[in-house]
Amino acid sequence: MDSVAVFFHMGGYAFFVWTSYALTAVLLMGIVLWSSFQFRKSQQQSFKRALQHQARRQK
Amino acid sequence: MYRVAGILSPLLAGACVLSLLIGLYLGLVVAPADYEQGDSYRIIFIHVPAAWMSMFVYMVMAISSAVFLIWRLKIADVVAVASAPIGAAFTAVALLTGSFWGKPMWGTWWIWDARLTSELVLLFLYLGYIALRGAMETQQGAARAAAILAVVGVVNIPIIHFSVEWWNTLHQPASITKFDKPSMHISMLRPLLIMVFAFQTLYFFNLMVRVRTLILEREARSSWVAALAGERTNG
Amino acid sequence: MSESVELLLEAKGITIWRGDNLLMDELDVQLHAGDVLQIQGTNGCGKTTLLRALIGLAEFDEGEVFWCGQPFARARDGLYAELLYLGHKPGISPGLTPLENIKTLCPELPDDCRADVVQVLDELGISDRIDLPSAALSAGQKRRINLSRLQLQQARLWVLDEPLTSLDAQGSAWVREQITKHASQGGAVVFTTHQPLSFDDISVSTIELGGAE
Amino acid sequence: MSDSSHPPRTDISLSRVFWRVYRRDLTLAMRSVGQWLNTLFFFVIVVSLFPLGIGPGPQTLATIAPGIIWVSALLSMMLSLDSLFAHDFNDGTLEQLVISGQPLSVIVIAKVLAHWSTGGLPLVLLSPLLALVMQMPSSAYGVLVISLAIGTLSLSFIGAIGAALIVSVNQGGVLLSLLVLPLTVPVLIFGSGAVSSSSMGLPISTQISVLAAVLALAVSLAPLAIAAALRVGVSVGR
Repeated sequence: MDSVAVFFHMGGYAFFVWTSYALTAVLLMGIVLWSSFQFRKSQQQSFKRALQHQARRQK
Repeated sequence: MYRVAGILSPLLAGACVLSLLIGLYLGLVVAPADYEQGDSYRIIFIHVPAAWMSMFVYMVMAISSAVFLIWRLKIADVVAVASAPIGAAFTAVALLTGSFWGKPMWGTWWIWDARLTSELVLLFLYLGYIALRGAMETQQGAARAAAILAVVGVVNIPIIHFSVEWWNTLHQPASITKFDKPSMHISMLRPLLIMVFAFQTLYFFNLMVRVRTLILEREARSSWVAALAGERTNG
Repeated sequence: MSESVELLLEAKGITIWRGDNLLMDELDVQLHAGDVLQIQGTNGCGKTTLLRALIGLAEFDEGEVFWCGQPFARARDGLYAELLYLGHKPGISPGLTPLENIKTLCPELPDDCRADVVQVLDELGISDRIDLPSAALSAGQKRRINLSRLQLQQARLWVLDEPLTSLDAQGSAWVREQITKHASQGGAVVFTTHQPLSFDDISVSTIELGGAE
Repeated sequence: MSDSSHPPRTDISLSRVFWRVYRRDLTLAMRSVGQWLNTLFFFVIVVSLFPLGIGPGPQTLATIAPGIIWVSALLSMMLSLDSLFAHDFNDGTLEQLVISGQPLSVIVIAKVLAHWSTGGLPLVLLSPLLALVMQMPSSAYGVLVISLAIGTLSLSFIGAIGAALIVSVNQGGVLLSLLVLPLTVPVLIFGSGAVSSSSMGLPISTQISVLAAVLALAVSLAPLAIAAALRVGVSVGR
């Protein structure tokens, strides 16, 4: 059990190691999620524009 | 190209998650503590890959910008635009982890070390690229102007790095560059390489997603997007 | 001259979008030596954009431009060496006198070209202002100084953006005379206009651009 | 190909193209004297702010003087670079120069040198006075002038790339600094490095030679990038 505590303790540097890992995770996950969110949003938009445009083209 | 990106991205995502888990496990649990820096050196497993990736992504941007300028390949510009924010994120990560690593070792959050300073200048280059992109409204013009900036930037990176290194040795003649990797025992090196691979797959996965977004936006008028839209809505 | 008249400027399949509306779709343009072509259309229909696109001063989504059979990317300097473009922006910097402006705009004029410039400006009725700073000039006067280049420069291809606007009868007549003379000497002219113009002794082909939807 | 009555403009000597554009820009600058005098005043004011901010102690001033003078020179040049292409772009002269058929890089070099003659050279000539104000040892004045001369010239070329890139962007001034300042880091490091070493009596040959190398690189590569950027800017502008 205590090995888990030792693991998290990181030889006294717990704060630095874990915060830097947390920050990295936040930043990298952030960019990934933001990109996929943007992808979802723009997909609908582009599809809508494409259909709209197609309709206008056939008119 | 849109389809290729579509097929590739789940594969890349899987590879990235897998390698991240292995890398983190090896790096944090298996690798022994460093005799001198104790466990704080474990930050290296994200600092070095991030710093390396920030440089790698700028190279990709510069090369694809050059290809776009010379052969006018629209897809090359899409890759450059898609990579910029990811590169900037990696640079920010490198800077943050660098300062968090510096705190326990030298007692200050920011030290004007050669590696960190070059990383900071690289961040400004990224921000300049993104700002120029944003400032120019028409699409073709922004593409070529930003591509020129990326190429000019990449020519300057070695010069900036050389001058920062020289400047660093001038003002702190005694110390070696603090960020030289400590003599890496194999058990430390393996996780580091795995983490670099993990960051690579993360970059390419994210790149594929952003490339698909941009392709859709730019080709919205063409018929194949409408066909795709037709499938998707009633499919 | 060879039997078949030499093809100077050619554009194939020019497609230009402005936002979501289509300004022109797969438009072809051909300009031979001696041709006069007018691009006619209402405001905002993209005639200036088309004009500028023909000489690389505006982007277009699809299509390609050729000069003397060569694609634009290779023939650009050759085209520019034989081009005279008069756009909306007159190219007159306020800090300089008309003479200095003309010497900047016409690199082929020697430094001591004052006499020729005065003579041409005289025909346009603004030779008295030759040494006064251009800041004091009205828009019409600036246009006249720009138009003086029609006679001062020997460019084979003339690209003119609404050459006759804000010109009085005498100025318009002068411009028409220049265009007619230029075409008869084997030069080519393409210009934009609101309402179609007719020239007495030369044939003018017309491209009509639909109004922006 | 082209008949005799319309000879193409290809036989014009490069020196005439160069001198005509250079003299034109110089007369324009001379006529609006305020323009480059402002840059000079800005340079003097910024330098003299530092003793007020940091304190008049001659020792501290002398050590920071090279960096202060160099950074102020850099910022003053950024100030004047914004209008390098802007006026010509707005009144249409720039697009006429781009399509004049004459080699654009020659025109660009002439314009950058004209900008340097009014935006950079005055700073160099005035710098000894500011060095005096900043209590710098007189032994370093010579090196200051040389390094500034070489440095400001390369800054003109590097900065002109940024000015050309933002030519079609309205209020591009701030963006110009963001684009250009990272690229000026080497010039700043070796420029102020040379001056501070000479004021300490150390050899300065490495710094000056690197400055000269950066200048050679800038003079040869920057015009290509500037010409390409202007062609983009002209075809984008309304």
